[in-house]
Amino acid sequence: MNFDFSEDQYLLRDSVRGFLSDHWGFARLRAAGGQFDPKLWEGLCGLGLQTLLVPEAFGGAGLSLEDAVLSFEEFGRALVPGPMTDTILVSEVIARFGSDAVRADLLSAIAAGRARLAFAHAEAGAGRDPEQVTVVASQHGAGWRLRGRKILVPAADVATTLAVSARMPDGCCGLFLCSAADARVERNNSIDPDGMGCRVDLADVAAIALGEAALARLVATSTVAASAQMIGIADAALEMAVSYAKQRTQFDRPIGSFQAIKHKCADMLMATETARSAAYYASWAAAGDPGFGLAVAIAKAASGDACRLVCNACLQIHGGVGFTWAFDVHLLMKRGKVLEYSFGDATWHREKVAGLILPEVLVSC
Amino acid sequence: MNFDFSEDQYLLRDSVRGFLSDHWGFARLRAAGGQFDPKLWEGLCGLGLQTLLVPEAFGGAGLSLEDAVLSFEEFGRALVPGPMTDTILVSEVIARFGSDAVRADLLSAIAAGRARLAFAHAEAGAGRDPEQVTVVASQHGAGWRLRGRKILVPAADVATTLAVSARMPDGCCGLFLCSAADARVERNNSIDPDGMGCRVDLADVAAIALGEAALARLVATSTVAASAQMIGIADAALEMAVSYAKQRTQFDRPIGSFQAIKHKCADMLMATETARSAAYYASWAAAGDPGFGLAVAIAKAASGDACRLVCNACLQIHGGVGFTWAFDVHLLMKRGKVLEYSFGDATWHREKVAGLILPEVLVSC
Amino acid sequence: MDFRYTDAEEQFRREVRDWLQANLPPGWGSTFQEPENEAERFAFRLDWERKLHAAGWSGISWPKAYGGRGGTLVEQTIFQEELARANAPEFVNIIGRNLTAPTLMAHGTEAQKQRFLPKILSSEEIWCQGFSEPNSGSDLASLRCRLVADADEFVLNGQKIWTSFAQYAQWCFVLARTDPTVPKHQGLSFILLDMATPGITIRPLVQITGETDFNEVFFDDVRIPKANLVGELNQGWRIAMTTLTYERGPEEALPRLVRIRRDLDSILQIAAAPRADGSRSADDPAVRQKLAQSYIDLELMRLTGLRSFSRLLKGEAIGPEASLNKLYWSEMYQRMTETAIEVAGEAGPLMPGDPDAPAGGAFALKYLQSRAMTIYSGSSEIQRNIIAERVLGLPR
Amino acid sequence: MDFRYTDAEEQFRREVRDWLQANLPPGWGSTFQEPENEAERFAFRLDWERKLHAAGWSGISWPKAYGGRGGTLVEQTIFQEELARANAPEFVNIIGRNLTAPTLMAHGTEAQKQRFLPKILSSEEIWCQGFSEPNSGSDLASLRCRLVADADEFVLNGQKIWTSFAQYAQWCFVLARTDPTVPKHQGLSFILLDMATPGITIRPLVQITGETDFNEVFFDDVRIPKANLVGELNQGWRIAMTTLTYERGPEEALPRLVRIRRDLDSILQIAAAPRADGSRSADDPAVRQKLAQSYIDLELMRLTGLRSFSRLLKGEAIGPEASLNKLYWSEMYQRMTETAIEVAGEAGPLMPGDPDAPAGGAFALKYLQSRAMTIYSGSSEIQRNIIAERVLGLPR
Repeated sequence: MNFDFSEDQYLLRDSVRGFLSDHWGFARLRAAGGQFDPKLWEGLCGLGLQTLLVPEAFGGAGLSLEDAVLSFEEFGRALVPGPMTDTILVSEVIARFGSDAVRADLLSAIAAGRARLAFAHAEAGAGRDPEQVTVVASQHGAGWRLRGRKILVPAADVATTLAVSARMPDGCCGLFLCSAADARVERNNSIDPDGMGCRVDLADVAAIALGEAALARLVATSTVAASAQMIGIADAALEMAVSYAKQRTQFDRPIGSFQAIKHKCADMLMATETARSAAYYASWAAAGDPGFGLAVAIAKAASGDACRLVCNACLQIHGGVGFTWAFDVHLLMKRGKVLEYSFGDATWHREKVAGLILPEVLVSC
Repeated sequence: MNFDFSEDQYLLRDSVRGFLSDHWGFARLRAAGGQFDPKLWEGLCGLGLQTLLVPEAFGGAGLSLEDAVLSFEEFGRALVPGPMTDTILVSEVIARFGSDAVRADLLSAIAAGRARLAFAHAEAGAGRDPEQVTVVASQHGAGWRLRGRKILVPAADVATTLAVSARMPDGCCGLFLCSAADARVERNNSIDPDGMGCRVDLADVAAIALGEAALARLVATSTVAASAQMIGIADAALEMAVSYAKQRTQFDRPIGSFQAIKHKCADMLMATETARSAAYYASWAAAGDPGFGLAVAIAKAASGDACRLVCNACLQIHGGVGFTWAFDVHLLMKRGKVLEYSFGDATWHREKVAGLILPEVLVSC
Repeated sequence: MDFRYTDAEEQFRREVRDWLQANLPPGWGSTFQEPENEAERFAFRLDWERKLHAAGWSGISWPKAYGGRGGTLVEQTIFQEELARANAPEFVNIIGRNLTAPTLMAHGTEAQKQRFLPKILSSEEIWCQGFSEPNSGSDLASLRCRLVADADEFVLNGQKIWTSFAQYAQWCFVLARTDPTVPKHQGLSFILLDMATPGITIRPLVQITGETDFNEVFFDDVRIPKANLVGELNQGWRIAMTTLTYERGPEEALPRLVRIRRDLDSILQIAAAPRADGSRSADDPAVRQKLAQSYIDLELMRLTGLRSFSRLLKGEAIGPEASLNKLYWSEMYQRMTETAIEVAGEAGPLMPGDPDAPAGGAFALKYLQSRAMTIYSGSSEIQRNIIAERVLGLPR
Repeated sequence: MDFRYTDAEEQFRREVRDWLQANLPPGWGSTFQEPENEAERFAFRLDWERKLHAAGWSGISWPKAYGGRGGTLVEQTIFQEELARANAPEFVNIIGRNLTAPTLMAHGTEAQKQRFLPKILSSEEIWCQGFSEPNSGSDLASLRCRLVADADEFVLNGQKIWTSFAQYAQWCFVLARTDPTVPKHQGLSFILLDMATPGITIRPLVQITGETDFNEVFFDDVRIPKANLVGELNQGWRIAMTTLTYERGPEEALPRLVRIRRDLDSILQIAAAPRADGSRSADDPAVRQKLAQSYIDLELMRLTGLRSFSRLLKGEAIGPEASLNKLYWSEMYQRMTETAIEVAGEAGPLMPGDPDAPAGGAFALKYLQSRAMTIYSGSSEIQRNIIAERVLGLPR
């Protein structure tokens, strides 16, 4: 019984945090203006992050989602944009579900920092049900063709390969890989321009199938990564709010001495810490625990609710200046907003939880 | 455009409040120990309350639900138990839907203060859907027979006549009148013993049918009355909380000077005042406005949420003493709890609202 | 109680509606769009506002002596409801109409009323509000702008912030410190400032939406005639409270409500849009709970506003309880914009300009805009303090 | 991370489970009911507690020197989980075990430990807690009970309140004022009081549930040997903080969680009961949201408790962040009992004893009981102050 990370896991976290604090930050983020920052990518590759989940046989570190989760949290805290998260996560499903040829080809390119991957899953017509996938995969000789549109694909415009969810002729959804060069990619006008979300139009693009299980795995790990990023965002927003509340004075007192602010901050910490527990646990359960599905739904629901509460409260505590572009509050809030609604929001995941817990009882009564 | 009561309506409210403040109160309520208090009944009859909605032709005041709503609010504030609320409301459906014989018989008895009525609607097996009525009405010659069990019927053990909702052979539900003497009536062990809620067992009891529309009307007016009572309860609980917060000191200050308490009280007032608007409006709409159904659902949802919030906060503000029998907080909270779940709770009524507002849009898009 | 309108009021409503239909730009609400550029949009709205005035629709309930129509408060509300129902262009002289005018009517001299009120109505003079300062937000009374008497003038120095319309305004009402030696509420004065006076610098502030609705305004030895003082010297706090009550009360809330109702209708339509498998967000009972709650919130806002409004109609004054209106609509609207994004799902965070944005991205934008609502006109924390202390009488 | 138990731990769990199955009264959990009368129920539970002790199941992780089993913290938790899973009778010497003992282990003399700890474990001596006073609730440090030195004894005067188990207890730990001339936190001392001492009056308080779990306790010239002082004179506040940390921390929360999980299972079963038309509350997605949220709340409580617990296992101390555990479970449990009544609908307010009460009226009762949880052991307001000031470092 040990719900804590190992020394090695913390060391990795510290090196990511150290790199980001030295070479990244809100000033650099603003300077990048939503454009791909090759130095950031190279720096993260220099830490070996892109190979975290690549098996050692393919030149990777062969680690698990539990090892990666603290890095995702740091990505959230520092609002790291771009293709690193998806590259890490897609590499895992390629290793697990790809053919020998695909693995040999892509995994070594990833390990070498040459390949950048993006997961194209969200669709505009899905409403609030992320399982409403309408991109169609049709068989074409030995391969597949993809047709349809995805939205908010992170950094698809600088990715080399896209992992695309698509509906197959049997009505089920599977994961497909295609070359990013074959798709028409444009930036979405997202609430979070720094997140580099792209609209991806696929007009009979040739693709390789990784299958249904690969999609399920990638959706689950992406959901955990989104949860961890939201925890990082919430943590940063809480820190920003507490620091501002200590320094801003009104009525001749720091506003942090007013109970209304104090109690709001206490609730922010509570929400962040409890959701953090759920995100960490889900990353552990990803290694094969039968409760993984439930853990994922709980993590996403809790971290989505926490991130919303904390970001909203952070802006409120800042007052007028929090509503200005010059302060950094909105950067956190906007990234959080995209993540909150990605892969299903808290309400959607609560229904998932209900579906998983209620049948058990029905059997027993 | 006038959203205010008339001078006459306020005068009636003042006379009810005055009587209750002189001749009733938490001390008398406690002394009554959940038993019928004939003096309270007679006093309220002395004000003519039982005839409020009885047409003038039958010796009543011929007033409307709008005229009565402030009295229901006072009943809530003073936790008036017993059969007066139901007597007022059932008299209206008898006047509207009863045969000449029934009207002649019952309305004059009500006006004379001889008849006491109770509305038997709730059932234990209904779960959270109050429309799950299982009491069966079957035809028997020219009349009807009722079979089944009702719960939490207010003061059924001192009522002379019961108005019972029952399912008819065609699957629809209607309202029936039967003699209370023909039913087996025992007190429920309710969270609110002072509310005099009774279990009513009907074993082929002879009954007169008032019909489906009568039931719909009585459910609607009872829902408004429950909302108004909850507003009265919330108002009393807010007053109690504010008064305690002004007088109780901790850390050498009245606890009401702490923002945590202040803001809780502000939220209590906000919830009470906004729900009050909805309850008042529903009482006006009861006179035939096409939006009555929607107004009822909004009133019950808002007042149920408000009453819960305010009673819970009132106890919390009192701290330990609020948890003791000796303080009056729990009396308000317990009555509120029964009313909150009567005739459908806030969640159930929100779904009603959704059903009423969504079709309109669908037509227009 | 009576929620109906008189025949005369209904007739008035029809007149307004007909006039609006005849006079709004052709294609308004469908093919016609307001200019996207902020300055052009301002000019467009100002034109519209002047057109309304020319047609006699300005200051419905104001006395004729000040250029108004001499109508009733109910007519005024009907007029604003109809503007909102037609989604007519927003007013640009909001601050002049809603804040300067009632403040002057309550506290101004007859000369001030005659001088300023007609030009507010005609939008010849646009107004802005000089209250908040960088270090005086919630603690407004701590403000440091100094107003010093010098011969028959005052001299103003200092800085204001969050000044909407400052870049367009001809006039500004300013709350400034005239006596720093007394307790902070007792040394403030309320004065009217011609924005053409030398020494004023305006710097726009970019909001989190990218828009620049408000500004910082710097005063460097700005000279103001003594005649521009409203009320007595050092009585400014009481006058400012009048202004804030109008900013927070039912007259502000009721027309706003009609616009919020349009937003809710639009959310219900997003919710009712069929998805790939034919299902709709509106079929999901968990979503229905939130949509219904937004509808309930709005109805509670309307009815509670009408209760306050009925008191106004009877000639009663609205005091600190105006904070209930402001607190309620700001918080309900924030919840509603979040529900809107939830209903839209993964496409919810798309902004105006994105071809896939639901409702043209209106709600991602409105979500961001709504964040300011619980801050301006007194933060929710301040409103709760006011309600607790001044309505419920809890100790400071 | 590793959420599995070792083989030895699993073996220990099986032993506990087998023993409980063999030793709980026949029909326990089905036909066998605890006595309804409070005093009889106390006696029943005390018997059970002594039976556990006799079988060597008391003080699993305590040192053998003080009568414990010398096991690990994990074993201790497994043991308490199994007790909760079997819905075993509650302990009556909770305060002795959970508060007196860890406080004495941290601050007591060796003689005090030898004297008191074994008899706590054997339940030979039941304990109660003398902290709160009528005028010192949230502001505990303002307490007025006076403890005055007189020769080789102290003399205690004053009143305590909310004293659970006072009517059964042989001992009480008391926080009292020994120096009224210094700032309030610096003049308090922590002392152990034999409840058989002359001058003690106990008066039961009736709760809103009708139960009488707690009491007022009056002290009238009660004489206490000086040897009963814990720690130094006037150092009582620091010692009391140790006690409160144990009252709020993960060791308290984790076993409680297992009982809450049993409650949630029971609510899910009510929700799954078919109604007249065959439908179930559990089919209503709006209800499912609340049931799911209760499940999530519980899982967050478990996981966050385990994170704290892992720190304990590594030998780290739990400080003011214990308040996070207490605040979370008390508020989530209140929400859960309201969801339970909602699921039960109109029959939800029926109490134990009513033939139609869902789950025997357990939740109407638990709803009422839960109201105290955000008050005792420090109100939610106090916990939030502690979190804000002592965890986040916000200014007082």
